[in-house]
Amino acid sequence: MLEARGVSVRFGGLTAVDAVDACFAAGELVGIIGPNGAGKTTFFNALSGVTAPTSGEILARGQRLTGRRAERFAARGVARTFQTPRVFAEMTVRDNIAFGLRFAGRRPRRFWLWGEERDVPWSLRTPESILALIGLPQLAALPAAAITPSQQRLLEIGMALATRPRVLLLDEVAAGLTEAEVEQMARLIRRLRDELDLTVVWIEHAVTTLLRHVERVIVLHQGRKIADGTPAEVVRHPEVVEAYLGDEMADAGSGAAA
Amino acid sequence: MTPRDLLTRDLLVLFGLAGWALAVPHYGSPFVVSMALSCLMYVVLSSTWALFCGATRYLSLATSAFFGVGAYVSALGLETIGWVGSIVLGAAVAAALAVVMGLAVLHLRGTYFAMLTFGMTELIRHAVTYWEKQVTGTVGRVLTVVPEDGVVYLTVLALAVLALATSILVRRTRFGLALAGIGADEVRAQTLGVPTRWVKTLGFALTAAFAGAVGAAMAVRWTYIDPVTVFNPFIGFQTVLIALIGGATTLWGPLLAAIVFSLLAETLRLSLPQLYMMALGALLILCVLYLPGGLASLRWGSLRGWGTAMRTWWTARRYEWSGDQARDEQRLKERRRAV
Amino acid sequence: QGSAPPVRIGYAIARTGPWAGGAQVSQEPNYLLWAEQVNAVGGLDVKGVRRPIELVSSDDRSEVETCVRTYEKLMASDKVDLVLPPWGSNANFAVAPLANRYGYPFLAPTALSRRLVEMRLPYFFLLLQQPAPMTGALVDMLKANGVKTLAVIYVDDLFGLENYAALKVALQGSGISMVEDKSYPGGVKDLSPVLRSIKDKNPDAFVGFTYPPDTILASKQAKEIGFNPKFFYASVGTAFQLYKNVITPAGAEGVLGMGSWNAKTSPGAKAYFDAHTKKFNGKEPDRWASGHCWAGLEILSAAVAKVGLDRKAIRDYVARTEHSTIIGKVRFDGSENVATPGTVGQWQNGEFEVVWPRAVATAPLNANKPAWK
Amino acid sequence: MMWYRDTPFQLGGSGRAHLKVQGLSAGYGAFLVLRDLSLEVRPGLTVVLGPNGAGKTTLLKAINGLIGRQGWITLDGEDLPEKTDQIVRAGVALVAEGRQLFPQMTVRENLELGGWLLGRDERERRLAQAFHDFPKLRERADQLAGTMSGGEQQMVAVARAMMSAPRLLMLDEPSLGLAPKMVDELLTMARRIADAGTTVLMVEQNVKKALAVADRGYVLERGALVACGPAALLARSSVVREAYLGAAAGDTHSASEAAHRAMRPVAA
Amino acid sequence: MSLQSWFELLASGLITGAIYALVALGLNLQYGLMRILNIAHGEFLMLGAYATWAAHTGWGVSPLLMIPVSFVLLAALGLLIHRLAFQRLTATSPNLDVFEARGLMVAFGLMFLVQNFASLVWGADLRGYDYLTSPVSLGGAQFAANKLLVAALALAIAVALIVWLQRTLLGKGVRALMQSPVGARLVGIRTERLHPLMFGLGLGLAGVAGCLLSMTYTIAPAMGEPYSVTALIVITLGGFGHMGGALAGGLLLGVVEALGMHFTSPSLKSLLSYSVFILVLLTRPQGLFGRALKT
Ligand SMILES: Nc1ncnc2c1ncn2[C@@H]1O[C@H](COP(=O)(O)OP(=O)(O)OP(=O)(O)O)[C@@H](O)[C@H]1O
Ligand SMILES: Nc1ncnc2c1ncn2[C@@H]1O[C@H](COP(=O)(O)OP(=O)(O)OP(=O)(O)O)[C@@H](O)[C@H]1O
Ligand SMILES: [Mg+2]
Ligand SMILES: [Mg+2]
Repeated sequence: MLEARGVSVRFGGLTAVDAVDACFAAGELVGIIGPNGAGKTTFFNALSGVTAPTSGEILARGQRLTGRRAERFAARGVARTFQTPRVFAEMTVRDNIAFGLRFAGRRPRRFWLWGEERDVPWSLRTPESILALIGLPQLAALPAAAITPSQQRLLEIGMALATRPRVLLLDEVAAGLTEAEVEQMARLIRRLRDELDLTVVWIEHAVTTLLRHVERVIVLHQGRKIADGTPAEVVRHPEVVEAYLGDEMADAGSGAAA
Repeated sequence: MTPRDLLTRDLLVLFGLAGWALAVPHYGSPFVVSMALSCLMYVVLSSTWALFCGATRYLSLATSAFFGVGAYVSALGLETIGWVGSIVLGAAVAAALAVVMGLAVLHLRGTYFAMLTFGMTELIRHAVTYWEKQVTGTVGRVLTVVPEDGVVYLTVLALAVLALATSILVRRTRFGLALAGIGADEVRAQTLGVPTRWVKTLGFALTAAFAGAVGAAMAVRWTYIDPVTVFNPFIGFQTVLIALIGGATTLWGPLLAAIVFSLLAETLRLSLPQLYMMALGALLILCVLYLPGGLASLRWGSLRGWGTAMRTWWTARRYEWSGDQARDEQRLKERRRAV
Repeated sequence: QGSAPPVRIGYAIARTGPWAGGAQVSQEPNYLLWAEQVNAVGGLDVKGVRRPIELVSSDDRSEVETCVRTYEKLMASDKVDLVLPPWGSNANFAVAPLANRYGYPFLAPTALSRRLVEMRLPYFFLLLQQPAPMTGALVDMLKANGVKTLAVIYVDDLFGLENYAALKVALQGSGISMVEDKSYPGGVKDLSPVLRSIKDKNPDAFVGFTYPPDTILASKQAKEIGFNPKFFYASVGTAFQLYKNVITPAGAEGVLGMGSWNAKTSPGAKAYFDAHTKKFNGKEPDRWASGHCWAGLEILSAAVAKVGLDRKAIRDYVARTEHSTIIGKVRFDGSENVATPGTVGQWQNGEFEVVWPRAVATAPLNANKPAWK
Repeated sequence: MMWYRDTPFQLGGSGRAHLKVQGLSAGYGAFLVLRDLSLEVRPGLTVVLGPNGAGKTTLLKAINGLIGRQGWITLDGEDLPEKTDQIVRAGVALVAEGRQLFPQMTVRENLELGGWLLGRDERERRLAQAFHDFPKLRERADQLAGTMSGGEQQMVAVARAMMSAPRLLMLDEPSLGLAPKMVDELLTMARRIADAGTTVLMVEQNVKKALAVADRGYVLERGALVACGPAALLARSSVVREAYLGAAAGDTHSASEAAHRAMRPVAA
Repeated sequence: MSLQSWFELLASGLITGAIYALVALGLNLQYGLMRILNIAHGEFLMLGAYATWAAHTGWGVSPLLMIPVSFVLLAALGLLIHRLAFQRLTATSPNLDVFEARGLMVAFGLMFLVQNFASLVWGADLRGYDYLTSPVSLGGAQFAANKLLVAALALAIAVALIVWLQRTLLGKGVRALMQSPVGARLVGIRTERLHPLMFGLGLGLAGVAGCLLSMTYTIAPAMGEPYSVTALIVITLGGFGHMGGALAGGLLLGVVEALGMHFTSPSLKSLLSYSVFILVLLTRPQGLFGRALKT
């Protein structure tokens, strides 16, 4: 579905992402974890075309997209959310979603014409159905600036879904939620993946919950991929424990492994 | 109102206005016509400016460059390619210039973009001056064969109608939405599938084409054109000003402001000129401060709002000046201390 | 007396914006003074009937478009009896065809371009001497005083270019060689690099086709770098009172410029000069276009007195008659004033004297400019 | 890499600040989020818990003067001024929601500005201290704050608030976006700040960890306090456990619902 | 070309450049730091020039004495304008972009107001006076005394500003204030004080520039626009908000123009300086001395 081959991103002397290989298969739910500044967001930026990688290649559904602009990624079905919500503050919540819908699934090269046909899941047809899906229908008419950051993160998911993606990249969508709410968010994400047949890549620091729900975890550390495997494998990975987890999963680790 | 109703309304308003403007030469004096003409010129310039710059928040100061280029095309080509030909060519050359300019500068935002467009306008002006001097040995051009005044008026009117119709339509298309998205958050819009570079360049070229066409049409009224006059940055500034005063994100705002501006200017200009310009300045400031959404956002409610605000302000001042406020605060403090 | 309807005379002129500086020195004060003087004697003589003058005026904001619009209003809607011209070549270019179409005689005092003459508009008359006679007189004078070398700078617009071209023509066969010619853009803030390189060439004469701010800048910077040729000529602005104020009378001594008259030229000129200075609290008219402006008003008065307010008749009168004015004889060939010869002026003891040609000179030429002070 | 050093923070004004809030109402425009709220922040570390949209952020903003308020707030018996800059001068610092960094200024400049009220020398000293406490920030001192990663920005925000050496430090979800290890370290740090004499008021979603380090806690829901008490007690109370700790989560998402089900008052 | 003429050329370029820098400093405070694109900058400069001219020709006050006086006058005017217009504008603008656009409009309004006020009071005629125009020899070349004074003061003011802004946090505080008003309040900045102060200072500097320029150039109510434009170019070249950048940018522009005028034609001067400007902006949008900004 989406593949990164030896992707590196450098800012001046700093290598934020260092030759990372990753492949996300159709229908997978993959978690990405790593310490602060490990390069997770930057990796997402590269995967979604927001930042051009310094080296390496990115392929979406078999097509080489390296160096293309972000809208090509969107057109190939890669959608993402932003860690610091970037909603259209002055538009209403509904219009934020309607925006993505109007550009969804059309290829920029045929900007004025109809794009490729696709059978769109019923729940992604209208802004209302998407709002219902993410559970924000009661806020539809508010300007996006007036809702709390956590609600904006939900809205970000809605906007991403509006582009009718194949791959959904989620960057800390559950930040600032209580544990129970994180759990709910995780269920929502799984539901989305199952119902819409998506590939989901999910960055989150709420490891306990994350590891319970994902099928595979990639661990980044100082830009490098230090582990890639099932949650059970990863929590036992000594380098991961050293760099990231600390004693976080000391008790839960066995639970996840089980 | 549903979007369809709104569209109908907008089109009706447009037809109404166009019909009225069309009738002006038949009952108005030549002076009214010429006033309407310069009003229409700013309608075209500022509503197309708002179409692109208002939506995307790219503050372009290049309007006068396009205007001037159009004027020069008309001055050079009027005799060979005719009236319609020079208008079309003026639009085309301006649009082409905008594409080149856009590819160079549209990756920069905000201040830098504004400064660059301004700088490029000046550069073009000086380049034209130099070129004229080197090639033709003089700087200005005299337009001798000119069409009838009526023709100029009708042409600019047609351009105005076209400009407004374009605005009405663009606002309803994905193109317009894309422009608005770019204005709100360019990268976000991109990740939602908007081919931003195309949209921006196209929008910029569209604006430029209109400005070029207007420049081509207006040149003939001035008989003699030289770079200083037709590339006058104030044409660009005034355009921006009118659009912003009217409300750069609104459809009818620029039109409204252009009309208000022309009328006001004409009526006040005849009395004390300096005072008139000062009044204009003061009005501009008041307008920005108390009507930030532009003239188009003026409602009865806002008038009432000002009234209430003024009253509350006055009550607060009275409360403050009478010493009641200080007393009350003191009393409150003492009560709290007692608790 | 009071029953006579007023003669309505309209004009638009720059009171605000960049043109205002020139317009408020050379042009509008004259209109106001004229109307006041005429009304003081009972009004304008219209074929023997005195009718008061009513000026219908407004600001053109230094914009061509506004100017055109206002004249359309004056001539087409207000149907004023007469119009007076706006300030500057650009505005006159735009308005002249219009005046022609509506049949208003137009006596422009501050428009200067061959192209205006070449447009052959029957109702349009230019009072100022054209570049050719002006530069002709200059070269004549320089030649007569043994000048061998000359350097010129000129502003990059129609005014500068036409004068420069005329100068080149005038220099042909005069035996004077042009050692340096540089053009510069208007509004320049530093001319010293140019002046220094001219200084190095050490020409006998310096000629600048410059506008007032640049004239003053060039003078100040010439003083600054110690560039003091025998003949220092700068066109527009030297004839202004401002020049004397800024450079000081001692500093201005010997500077040449475009000037065509002063209070000594004729008794009428003296009367005009005094009336002007009195009305505007010591503000003097400039010694170049102000005179032409006043002369235009004189011609207009005479025409109206003779033929009334029939504008066609006025035009014919203006075109066919040789007028005598404060600046001397004025006669038109087409649009051009061919009677007034090209002149050169010079600052001498705090007065701007006409020094060339000798026939109209108010003082002899001082052929050795003293050092800048 | 170590994220912090073991040396204690040196903070000014170890007056053991005591904040009292009585009858506080605040909101946005006509919409009141908090109504007639009373609480007390004693020296030590106090944590405020509550679901999304409960009004926690609103509470901190109201105390800090970022939004208008009604009611009495006293700090050590003295009225807290109404304007933010005066409040800051009075020794209250807030790490706000959304961080409110200066994105186009470097990390160093951000920190320097945190010491706006200090003299030059004092500022230099504290800057050195902040870099000492957050070595990562020293390493990135000249990076623009806006380009730091989410977690790094959070560190900058906390460090900036510390620069002013407040008497009362308020933290709005300081652990937002921090890796688990960082969260632990940050909370430990908050604890040590409190121990060093600065009163700390903290809003946290990491309920378990927060309660583990806090002295006292409040639970806020829909603009009203529904529970309060020593942290240890709160952590054990079934209300909080069910609502926030996902113990027997079920469909219960608020403490009041849980309390309803439990039908048992929380020890205060 | 001899060494001597090189020296003359460079020196005259540097002097003009210093004048450019002087003109730009005030605007750099307002636009570079505060994002108020004060297009009326040149108009305030004109006010300073007129005040000096009026005082000198009317009452014989020395223009030197008018330097501090016009600073104080204009700074006070700045505080007043800020109180009347920009205070409300800062309070009501939702974000920086909007603030900038609205500020621009207010500045246009001010431009109309001030320019026509001057033309109402003093008339539209060109004005000027003679002060310190006698040439001074410097290393074999001659320069007008007043220009040297202007250049020296420009340098002194620029250096003073650089040092002052460096040593205090004020400059950073203003920038911070514009980037995040809430953040600025959170660190204890008295936004309602700092903002007017900087604005007033900017106008005061415009006043000083006007005062000094009136010694060298003629003045007129419409003289402001070219100065505003020059100032904008200089601060863009130098990097917004960098006082050192403005100084360097001004000097660079002056030298480029002087060399350009000498080696090509003076007519190409504007073409040249705009080309430099555009080139710099395209290759280094943050200005020669600004710092790169990536998001
Ligand atoms: N534009 C930039 N310029 C310079 N450095 C940058 C830039 N963007 C990111 N970085 C640096 O690159 C590193 C990786 O950042 P990134 O945002 O990818 O981290 P992250 O893994 O998402 O961290 P977090 O969990 O805190 O969000 C960080 O150290 C950050 O400071
Ligand atoms: N600027 C605003 N304008 C209007 N209403 C607002 C605004 N900000 C917040 N609210 C509303 O106020 C209520 C309380 O918000 P607040 O931010 O205080 O919640 P919170 O407890 O901090 O939530 P979270 O855990 O998501 O940060 C919410 O219902 C929210 O919708
Ligand atoms: Mg991140
Ligand atoms: Mg909150």
